[in-house]
Amino acid sequence: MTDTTTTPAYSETPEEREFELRASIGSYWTGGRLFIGMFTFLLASEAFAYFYLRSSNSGQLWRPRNVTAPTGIGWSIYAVVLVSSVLVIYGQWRMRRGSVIDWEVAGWTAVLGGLVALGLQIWQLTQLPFYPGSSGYASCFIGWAVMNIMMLFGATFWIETVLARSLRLRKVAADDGPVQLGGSPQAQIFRANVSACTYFWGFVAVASTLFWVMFYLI
Amino acid sequence: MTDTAPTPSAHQPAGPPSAEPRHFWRMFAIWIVLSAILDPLFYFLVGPHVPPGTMTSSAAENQLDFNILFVIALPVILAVWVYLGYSIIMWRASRKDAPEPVGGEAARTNLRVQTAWITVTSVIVLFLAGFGTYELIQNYGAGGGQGPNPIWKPTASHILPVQVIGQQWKFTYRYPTYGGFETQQLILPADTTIAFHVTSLDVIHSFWAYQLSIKADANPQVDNVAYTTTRQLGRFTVRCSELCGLWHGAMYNFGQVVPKAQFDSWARQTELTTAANTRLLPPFAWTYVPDANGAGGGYYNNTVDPYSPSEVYGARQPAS
Amino acid sequence: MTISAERESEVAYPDPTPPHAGGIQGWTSRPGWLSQHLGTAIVGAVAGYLIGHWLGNVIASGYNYVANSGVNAIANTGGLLLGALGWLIGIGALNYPLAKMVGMEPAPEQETTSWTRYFRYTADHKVVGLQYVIGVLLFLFTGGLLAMAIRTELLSPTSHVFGPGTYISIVSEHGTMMMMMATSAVVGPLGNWLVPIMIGARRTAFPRIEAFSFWIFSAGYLVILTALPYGGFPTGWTGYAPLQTQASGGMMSYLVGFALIGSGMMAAGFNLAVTIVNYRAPGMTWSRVPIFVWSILATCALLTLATPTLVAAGLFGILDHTAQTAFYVNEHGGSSYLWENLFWFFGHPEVYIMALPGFGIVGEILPVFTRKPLFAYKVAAAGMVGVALLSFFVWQHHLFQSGINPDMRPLFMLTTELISIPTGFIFLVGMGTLYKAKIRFEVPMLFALALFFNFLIGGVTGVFLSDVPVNVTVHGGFFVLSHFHYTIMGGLIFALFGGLYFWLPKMTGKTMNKKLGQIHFWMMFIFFNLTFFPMFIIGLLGQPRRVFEYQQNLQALNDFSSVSAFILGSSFLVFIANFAWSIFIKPTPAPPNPWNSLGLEWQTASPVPYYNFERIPVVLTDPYRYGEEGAPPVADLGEELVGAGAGPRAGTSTGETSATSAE
Amino acid sequence: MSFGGRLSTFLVLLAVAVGAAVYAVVTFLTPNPQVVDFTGAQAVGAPVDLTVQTVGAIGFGKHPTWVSYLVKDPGGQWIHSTVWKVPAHTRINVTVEQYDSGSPLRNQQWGLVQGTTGGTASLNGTTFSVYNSYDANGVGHTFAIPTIGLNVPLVGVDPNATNTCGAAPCTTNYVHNVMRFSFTSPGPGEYPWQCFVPCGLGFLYGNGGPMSTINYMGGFLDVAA
Repeated sequence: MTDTTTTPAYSETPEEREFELRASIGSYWTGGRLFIGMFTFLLASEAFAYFYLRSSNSGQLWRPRNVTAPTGIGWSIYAVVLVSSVLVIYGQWRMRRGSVIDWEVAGWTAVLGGLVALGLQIWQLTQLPFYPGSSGYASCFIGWAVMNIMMLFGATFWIETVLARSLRLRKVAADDGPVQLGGSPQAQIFRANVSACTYFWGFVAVASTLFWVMFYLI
Repeated sequence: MTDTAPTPSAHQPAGPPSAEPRHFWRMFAIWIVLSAILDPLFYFLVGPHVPPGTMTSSAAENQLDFNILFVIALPVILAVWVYLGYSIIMWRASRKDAPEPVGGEAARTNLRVQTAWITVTSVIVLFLAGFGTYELIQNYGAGGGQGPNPIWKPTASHILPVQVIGQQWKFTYRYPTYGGFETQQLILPADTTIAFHVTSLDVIHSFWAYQLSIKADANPQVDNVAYTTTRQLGRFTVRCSELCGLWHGAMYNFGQVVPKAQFDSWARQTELTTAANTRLLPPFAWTYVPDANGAGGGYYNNTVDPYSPSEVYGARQPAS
Repeated sequence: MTISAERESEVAYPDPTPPHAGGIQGWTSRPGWLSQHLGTAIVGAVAGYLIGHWLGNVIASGYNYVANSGVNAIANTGGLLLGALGWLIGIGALNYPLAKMVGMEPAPEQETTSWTRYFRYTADHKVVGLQYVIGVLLFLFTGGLLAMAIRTELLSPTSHVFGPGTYISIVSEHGTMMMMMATSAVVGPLGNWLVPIMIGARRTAFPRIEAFSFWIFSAGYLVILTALPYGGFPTGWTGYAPLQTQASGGMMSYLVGFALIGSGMMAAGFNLAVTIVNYRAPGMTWSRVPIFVWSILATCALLTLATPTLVAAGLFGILDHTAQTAFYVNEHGGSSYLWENLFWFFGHPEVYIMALPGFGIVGEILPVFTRKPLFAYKVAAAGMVGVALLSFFVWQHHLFQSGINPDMRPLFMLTTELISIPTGFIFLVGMGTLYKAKIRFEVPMLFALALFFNFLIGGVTGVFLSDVPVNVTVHGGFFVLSHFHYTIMGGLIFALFGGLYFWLPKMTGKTMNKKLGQIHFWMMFIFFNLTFFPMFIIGLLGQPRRVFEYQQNLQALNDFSSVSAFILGSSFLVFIANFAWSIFIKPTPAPPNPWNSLGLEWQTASPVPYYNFERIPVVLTDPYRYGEEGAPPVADLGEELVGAGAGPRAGTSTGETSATSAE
Repeated sequence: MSFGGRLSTFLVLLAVAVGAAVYAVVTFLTPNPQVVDFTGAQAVGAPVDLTVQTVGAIGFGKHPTWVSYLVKDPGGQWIHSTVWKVPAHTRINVTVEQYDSGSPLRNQQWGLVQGTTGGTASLNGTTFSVYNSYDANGVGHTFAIPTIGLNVPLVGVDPNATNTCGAAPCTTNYVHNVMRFSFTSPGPGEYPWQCFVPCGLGFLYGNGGPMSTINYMGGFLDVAA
């Protein structure tokens, strides 16, 4: 019943190291896009529910009296998410041009924005002017709110981990320049991660826009 | 792994090419003989007894459809079976005269075989899809539920509408042309085109009149229409074929196709005997919304403003 | 990939640090009884369940309908969700995500040979694969026992062993468990274990996501089991709403369980898809990728893209039960068709999630035991991709009689029948490979051939089902039941067992007993057909699915089917005995390449080292060059040319037959 | 680990698995209600008296808030069971003490008395053949055996009465209706009976919970030869 451990019989040639590095960067690239694909299908299901119930309008109860979820909170959530996304994308653009600190500030602001949006979204659920089962719109809205919480949580968590790692990497790779710009394997993988994360925030902005239109405008 | 592993001896004395049996033609011969025997056997001996029989137009057409499909499918199955059987017998490693298999490009691809395979399967499949569509349309939906807006409607001048109401766990039937009486028996006239309007008062059921070859899901608030024309007299079974809860398995009853005159007298008599109850029933409608209390069963909080179904339906509103 | 086939001269590179953990403070899990393992996971699950249940009761304390019904779906859901969360915390799945928030990276996992690694959250895909083997078999046998219960009840048309409620619960539980299991049956055990090795990778892209997929899969197993103490659920595995919304008790186990399993499916598919795309060894071009990897890639595409729809549908169901939304309730602005559409939009790709890996396994087994190259490899790969694509466009064939727009029916009849063209490619491949072959009837080969027999029946009856006029009679009856058992059990499960007999020697280093394997096969094959073939007739004669009462005149057929089912069930006892005896109790060491295969997975050392390959192999050719003179070995492993000339004829050119042959 | 160790480990695991399966079957899969036997209580061919009560909330057991049937066994004890064994082809005289309040029917069709001897039933001594469920207190339950076409609406009591019965078994001191009817038992077999009133309060369409669980609002008439 004793645990026996041995040193890993593992070694790498420089070529293999290069291979692993490329595979790793590629994985972030593929994984980031596949993740967006998964979320697309998740949200598409919500959109399908919305349009399906809207068109079938069972019992004339799609949206009686045209009730709308609290618009003030809704517009605020959308604005905060949009600003955060733009900041993340702009931050990455600045980072590529060498302004690491811009990226970090933009990123941490986006984390804050994500948290605020999350809080608003949860608060909005307590302020609904309708009963959840009162109409198709009401049901769909709650479905969207839950998915939005999942999506915002994911996006905020991701950008936070990237920023946290950047702080920690700062000490490690100093001689190579800031990790956001350096050529070390860690830096390259790090940037792949940032890139995937930025893409996801762009996706969040697009999705938020679509659902904002669906729930507050039309 | 002792007796069956390939022998490493590489130099098989390859026989003259003519000694190699013509495997393809052999298989083809076996296949064509089997198909030529079994297909007619099925079509003429089994075919006429294939469910759902010939009690209605949809049943007869669907039986024909099944038989055509089977006659096409059987040779396909036989082809694969003959091939598998032949290979297993002829090309087993334990056979003494088995030559070493040859690898290389020739064993990897064969454009002719691949093209032929894809062509044949595509032709079969497209034919079947076309044939199925033809049967579906010329048979007015083949007895399946067409939803509230059927697009293939029978052209008969007289169509008897029968409403089928599913509820947990019993089908009941309303005859709108006879004052809208409701009954637990499904009696139908012979040689008449019938439009089943299937709906539900609660969960999804499926109205399956087996011998009539009618199947239509009963959805709440949906009028699902299916057509058929009765041809023969007799009893038939009605079962629920969509899981609907505890007594799903007990949700069946038997109906009957009777001569027109007999049906008419039965319907008029039942209309009279159930008149007291018919007055209490909601006016005939294609779908029903049971009153607010019953609809939600107390599950949804009906008192919370601004929601109450009664605002939309009116209290105890039965029809839509 | 730029590594050339020419290697640098072999130099020892003593640096043991993996590439991307350099220097940062790492998070690592340490072995030992005080660390995290199955035991702490159980503790976490129990604690999470209790907390969640208590919390749910607090939240719902003021709800009228809860007081009325005496059933609190919120407490059930809370308990199950937090229970699953506790399970994940307990096993250590959340350690890294939390460490990540403060910027830590995972330190390289310490290699361990201790048996305790099978009870831990581990980044070793081989360990995860074997965990999946046990998990999937446990899942399968639990569902199988429930099938025995179903057949017991159906021995008599009118008198009952179980009550109708219990019977429907058993049916629902059986269907749900089997479907959950089947989605991961091959991807989990064989996909995780084999794919990295088959593509010459030393690791998977996201090893912790991979481990997460297993542990959430096992949480799903536990959650779906809780349906029984909760009183079961009456909806079958399809969970049709609004019956779903009406049901209580075990319904939440179904919804939460499917959401968990769905997350696991997405995680597993995500990791493997990314691995296949990025970690293929140098030289492993798309035309050299083993067919099994193709099948897993197609499956992973479906897993990652179709499953989110299931999760969304389940989320709506959970909301209907807890927040009292009305997604599926027509009277409140929802629609009963919404669930049917969402569920089958996932459900039909899921069917191919279950079929494709089976084709892949068979595609690997056939060349080895025919000593011939895989016939029409490109057609096979194209067929798998084609099936995956088309499977998104067929879902409404489950709704032919439901009252959908009638003009949809010819369209979906067409797409459904079209999908049989790429599905048929597997027969082209199989039959072409058998042509003038030299067939060795080892146990895996028997299972592979059985797949062709069974799947042919399953596939052809699928064409019947897709034909709307015939569908009127066979929809919702035993005919369709038999059809999908022929495809899933006759296809996937046969392939799974074939794959286990084939690869377990490599995976465990132990040899399965051949005699017992043959007994298992013949029992399973014969009685599988005797069990399910009569059901086609039973279905045509008018027996709907999921009924506890049926016509008197069908008793003989049903009894025949039941008795066959009992023997079919007992065939798995033979497997269990064989598995336990040969792998665990009295292991016989297996040779490194007992079947004399050319596949890359057989060329690495046995037992497979922690990092799979001492050097990342350089792939030289595809692994099917049997019977070819002068064929190169599948890969340059950087040590020696292993596997050269495993084909019998190749001996003449290399002067030596495979040294790894068991003879 | 030694051979013996591995063998015994396997056997222990196997025993645990078998034990778990047996436990699950015994605990969760076969909780069939107790069968109340009326076959031996009287002379062959003599009518069988079946007395049942319906109560709005059973008050005990796993689901105390659920509506349920109780049956008086031949010894005069109230038993919580819905599986009743009666002789075949025999007149069954049913007395229902109805303690539950009512509501409109989902389908008024079930206000029709069907399949009883004479096609009627009596409410507190008054014979009727159709009951309007929109009247007065509505219908509390129906006693229906669909496969033999039997259906009797059980009229609900006044929900505002001061002496409504809260927990089973109820005594006649509480507000109640007495329904009487007779029917002839069919040939041997198990005949499911159920209720067609959405009385599973708190469940969608009122048909979940007690309506979907044996031993509450549904059961079997177990007809012996």
